[in-house]
Amino acid sequence: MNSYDLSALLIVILPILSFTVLGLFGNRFSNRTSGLIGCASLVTTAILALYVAAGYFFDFGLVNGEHVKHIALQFQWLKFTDSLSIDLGIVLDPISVMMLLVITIVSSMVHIYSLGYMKGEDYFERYYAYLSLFSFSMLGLVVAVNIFQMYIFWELVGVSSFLLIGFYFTKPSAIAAAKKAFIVTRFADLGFLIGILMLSYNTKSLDFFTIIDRLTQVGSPYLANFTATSFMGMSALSWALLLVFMGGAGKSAMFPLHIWLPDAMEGPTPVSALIHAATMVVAGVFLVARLFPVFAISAPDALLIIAYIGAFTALFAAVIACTQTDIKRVLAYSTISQIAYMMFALGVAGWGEGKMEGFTASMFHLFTHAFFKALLFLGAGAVIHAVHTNEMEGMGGLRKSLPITHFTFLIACLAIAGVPPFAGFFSKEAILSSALQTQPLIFYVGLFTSGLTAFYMFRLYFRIFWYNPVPEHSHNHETHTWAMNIPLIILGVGAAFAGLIPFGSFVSADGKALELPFHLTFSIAPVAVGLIGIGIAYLLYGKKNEIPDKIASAVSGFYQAAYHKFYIDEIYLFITKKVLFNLVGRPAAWFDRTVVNGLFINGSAETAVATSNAIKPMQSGRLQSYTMFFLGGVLLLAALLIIKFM
Amino acid sequence: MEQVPLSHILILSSTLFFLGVYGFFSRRNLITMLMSVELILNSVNINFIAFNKYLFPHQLEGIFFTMFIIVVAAAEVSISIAIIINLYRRFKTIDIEDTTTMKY
Amino acid sequence: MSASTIIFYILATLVVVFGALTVFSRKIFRAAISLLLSLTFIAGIYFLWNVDFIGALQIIIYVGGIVVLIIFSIFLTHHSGQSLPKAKTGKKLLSGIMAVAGLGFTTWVVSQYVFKPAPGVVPVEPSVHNIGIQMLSYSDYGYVFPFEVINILLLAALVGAIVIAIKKSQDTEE
Amino acid sequence: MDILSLLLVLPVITALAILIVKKDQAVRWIALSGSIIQFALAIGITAYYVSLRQAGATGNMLLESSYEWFAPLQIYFSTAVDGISLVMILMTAMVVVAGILVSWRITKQVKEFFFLIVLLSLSAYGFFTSTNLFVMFFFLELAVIPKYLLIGVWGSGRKEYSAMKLALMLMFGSALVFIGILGLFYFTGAQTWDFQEIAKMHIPIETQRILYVLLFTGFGVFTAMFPFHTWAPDGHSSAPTAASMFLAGISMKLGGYGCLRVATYLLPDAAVELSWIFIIAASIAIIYGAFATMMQKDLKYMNAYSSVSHCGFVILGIAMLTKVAVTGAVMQMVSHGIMTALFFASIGMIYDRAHTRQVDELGGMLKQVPFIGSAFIISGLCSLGLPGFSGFVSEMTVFVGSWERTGVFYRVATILACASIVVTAVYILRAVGFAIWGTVTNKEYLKFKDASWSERSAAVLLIIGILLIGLAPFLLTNLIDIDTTSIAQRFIAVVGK
Repeated sequence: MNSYDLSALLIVILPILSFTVLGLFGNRFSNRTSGLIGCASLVTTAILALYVAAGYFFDFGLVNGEHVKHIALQFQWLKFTDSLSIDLGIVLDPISVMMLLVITIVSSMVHIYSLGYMKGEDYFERYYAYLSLFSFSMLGLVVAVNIFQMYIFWELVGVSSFLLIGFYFTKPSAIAAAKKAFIVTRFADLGFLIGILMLSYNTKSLDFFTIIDRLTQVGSPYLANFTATSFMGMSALSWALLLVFMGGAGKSAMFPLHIWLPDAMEGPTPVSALIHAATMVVAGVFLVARLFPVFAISAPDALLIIAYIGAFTALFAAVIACTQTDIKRVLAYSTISQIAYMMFALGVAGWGEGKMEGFTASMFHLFTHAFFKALLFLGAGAVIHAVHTNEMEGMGGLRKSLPITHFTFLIACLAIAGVPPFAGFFSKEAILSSALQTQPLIFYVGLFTSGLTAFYMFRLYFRIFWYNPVPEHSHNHETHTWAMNIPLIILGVGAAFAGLIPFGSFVSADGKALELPFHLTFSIAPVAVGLIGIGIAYLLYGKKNEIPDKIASAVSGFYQAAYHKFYIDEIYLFITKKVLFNLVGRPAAWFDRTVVNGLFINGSAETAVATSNAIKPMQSGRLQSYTMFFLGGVLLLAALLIIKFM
Repeated sequence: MEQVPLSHILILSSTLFFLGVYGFFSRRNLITMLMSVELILNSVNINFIAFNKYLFPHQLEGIFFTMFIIVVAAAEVSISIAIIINLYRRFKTIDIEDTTTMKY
Repeated sequence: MSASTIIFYILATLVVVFGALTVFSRKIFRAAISLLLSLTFIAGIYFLWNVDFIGALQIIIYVGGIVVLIIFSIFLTHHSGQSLPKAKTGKKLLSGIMAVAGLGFTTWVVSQYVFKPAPGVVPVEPSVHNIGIQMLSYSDYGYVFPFEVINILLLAALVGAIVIAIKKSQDTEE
Repeated sequence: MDILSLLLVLPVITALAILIVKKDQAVRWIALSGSIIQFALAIGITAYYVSLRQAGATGNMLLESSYEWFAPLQIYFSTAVDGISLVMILMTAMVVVAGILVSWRITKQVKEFFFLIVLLSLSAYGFFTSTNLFVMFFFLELAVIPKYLLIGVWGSGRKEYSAMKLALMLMFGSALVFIGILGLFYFTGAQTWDFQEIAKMHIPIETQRILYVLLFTGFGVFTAMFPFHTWAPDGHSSAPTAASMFLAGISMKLGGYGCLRVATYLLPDAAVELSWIFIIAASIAIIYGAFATMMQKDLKYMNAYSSVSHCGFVILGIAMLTKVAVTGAVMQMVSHGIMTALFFASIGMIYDRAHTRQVDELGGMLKQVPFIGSAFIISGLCSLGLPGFSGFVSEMTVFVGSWERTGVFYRVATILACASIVVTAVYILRAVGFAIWGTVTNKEYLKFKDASWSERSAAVLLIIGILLIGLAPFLLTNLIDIDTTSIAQRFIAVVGK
């Protein structure tokens, strides 16, 4: 085991160590100590991740100019049969190393930031324990060698998200949000699980790379077998992959499984930054990327469905984002929209020369998005920390009192709006160009969404920092400590310059370096759309005025629908509360109490009692009736005997 | 000596027996039921003596059994009367229809 | 038809008639007297058959003991002159059917069966002498053991009757 | 004396000692030390067994011994163990220790209570070790009476009704079992009760069909198989904490073990032919139990229905007849045994303090009694199959194993079973959200003290068990691998692989 493998192992192990220490002995430590333990372990992993990434991209991962996968560790954890087993291990390949970087950096930033943000909260050590648990699970997820390993960590990620959303466990809304997040993703995971079962049964393996091999090689008997059966016009393989994607859609909040993400903002804001913006929610994208060869080569129909779902979600979420007034919810819908971007980028990609740009673009966007979205959330957290509200009503004109926050927030907004040369410009550019090549319709949707994105982000920006005049004597001075400012600055640097990385030469679908196309003429349109969006936002929200309300009332029907998130939540509530609870749960409980218990069990008991009541009078206590029975019996027997033997 | 046919004697005793049975079933008074039992016992006694006399004149077994039955009947009656009196004290009646506590 | 035969039939008729009165009479005292008479006539049949000892026992124990006991108990538990309540018709009918069926069945069986006396045996005189010797004999066919058992039974009955009938102090308080 | 008999003698000695001493405190300590020694002994036997296997011991069961009991009827007191019975014994020993610790604060008729608890554990040990069907049945019956008394005397709520219902339904089940084993004794021509002997017989299929249904249903009643599960909710809800733990943790496993060891193993042909009946029953139990759980308001009812649902996995795994599924069923038995014991223990601790188990009356437990609240959450997370805990590995093993049966029918059953994990999440999170999280609803709750030392050690012990299986499932699977292989071999012709 060389030093790279060891570092990779340490990256995964350190967070769980700190979780164990904090979880078991956290209540004996002071808040400061527990916070430092958490930060120290995560910062160490970030440094190790940089080391491993450097090693992988430039040293050991590079074989003949191609990035090949490298198994750093693998051992059998649970054996089902000779061919099926759950292996735990660490695989290093372009996407997993990239994810390691993203996760460790964002996570360590969030850890540091939380030192300031969560100062003085109850259960401080528990918060850090949960954060460590989450980091561990997420890291374990991305380095998974085995599809079941991914499922395991997938669930762990879900539960740590549940615990963190429900961190303020005395708040009913937080409880409800935590439950909702877990249950919706669990429902999606059901699809994932069945997908895994189908894949594993048909390929006789649970190993990612074996599955990919067996399902992509031309003439593979497994592939032939798998695609032989079809259902509703799609092969069993496509169905299996779509089921797997369902799991991904749940985690990545794709329509219609997106409903949990906005509510998840009930958690502490740093948590939203880490889990619900940068890392966990992209797990679905990562899952599809991990199985990308299978999708692209053997089930392009499934991939196309993913592309359309992604495109729709991107637009849908962006529209809702324009109407929300809770700044974290705006960010949440923006996250959904951006992840959908990544998703449809994967969807429009294919296998073969010139078709794989979408893959790289998607991963690139994932990478840059992590920086600017985490930054946006942390910035929003700083704002909330200062004004103690999530609603836009209480904000405005904060640019003087929160200078650092203002500046970094602006960078992030420019990045997400796709203004060159900030990070988002490059990745979005790549996505749109690859969409234009294969699915023009999706390209136009993406373009329009891009404009919307610029609009609602700058609506947010102006609404927070401008809109109202700067108050003369504000008590909202930036009271944040270095702990909150340093992460903002570091992420700001990332958001500004991450796009300049030649991403294609590191991450591509087949490991070969790929030059992302860059056409000046092409990028005019997206940039222009973005600038128009910003301009409209400035007109409407740069200063306090009446225009937004007028516009809203002009299209009030549509506005209301969007404001109410197109009533998706209500539909879900109807299905769960009314249909499942009232039409399934309640009848099941009633059936059990009344029919099974009442009719069968108590019924048989009552039959026994009734029978005994019916024959009880024979035991009347009357001597004469007893003797009468006796005599009757004697006579009968005597008669029988005599007749028999005469 | 010309004898009464055995079957006539048996018919006598069974008549007596079933009279007793009828009395035992239909009477509601414990003492009258006891009397019916006496009738039944006596019909048996007649049978014993008759069989001894007609069929096995060289033995005395029938006579012995009759004697024992008489003695047992005496014992039985004394106990029964004791029970009846006790019952009467408790229920103030010896009507069998009213003393049905030993049921179910 | 010899005189003894005629006497037997007369006695038999009387036994049955008084037996029936015992069972049917609704005055309990009359029933007891009928029983007494019925038992006496049975003793008469015994005398007719020359089993004097049994006849004597019948009179001494039944007539002199048991029936007297019954009459005492009637005095203890009944007001004189009171007639017994009527039995329920259904019950009467049922017991009547039972009794008649039983009687018919037995009579039929008796009439079907041919009784054969033990052939060529020397009869034994059922005199007190013979009975006494066999009663206390402890050789084969001796009855000394049952005799002792009966003694104990009687003793037990005596004690038992006292124990049952004795008035307990708490009973009087009730 | 051989080591396995010691396993049965020790509880007897403990029980007698409990009867002799006078002081309540002494009774508690005797019961606790007896059960701890028993636990150590069980671990020792397992280690010995493993060493024997590593030394190359073959044979289905090891450590065999046999004493004459009633020879004319071929009843021998024969004991032997294999991996499956060992894990059940280990699980039993663990739950017994925890159960005794949890009941530390019982004050009503202490001596009788602990005596019955030890008696109940004895019956479980006897059941899991005996190889003679008659003796097995004897212990199965022996287990019913203490349960009846524990619920009837120390219970709460409608305890008489529940106790009677439980006893009658279990007796009904054991009547079916008895008919079944009599059938095995007479109709197989074996004239023996030894199931290893019977396993070698070739039993005609007509006989097998009848006996299989009888035996599986009979044991199924013990496992709370639909529609014979209704004793479970009432029984659990009325039972005192330790009795609930034993009932769900141990006694329901007697049934599962019987279904596997007796019904399925001895009658393979009928199992292949008729297991669909029980697959249907299991699927119904799983999904319908889960939905019924969702509607429960009483925590104990909730856990009882969820036990019905979880034990459905056991039945499903056994009825699917593949090696992986059977392995999963065994794992699920162990896992559910420990997990549900923890669940009931934490519910009991809450009930002891709040005197209510209604979800909507509770609240804020995590704030007031953090240890108990955490134990509840852990058992809940285990119940909904969170990786790292035992529930996950066992359920997944059942799923993977069930998926190996091809055919639409089996697939649908498996998918239904999988779907239950979502419903499980719903009800577990509801309970956690309302009862454990949230704000304190009742001023009384502010006075609560967190778990005492005995409650703490019970919970920690069980959590260690859950984590051990969850993190290192290979320990368990390696132990039972050889046995599940030999069981699965009997179906190999049909199921394939």
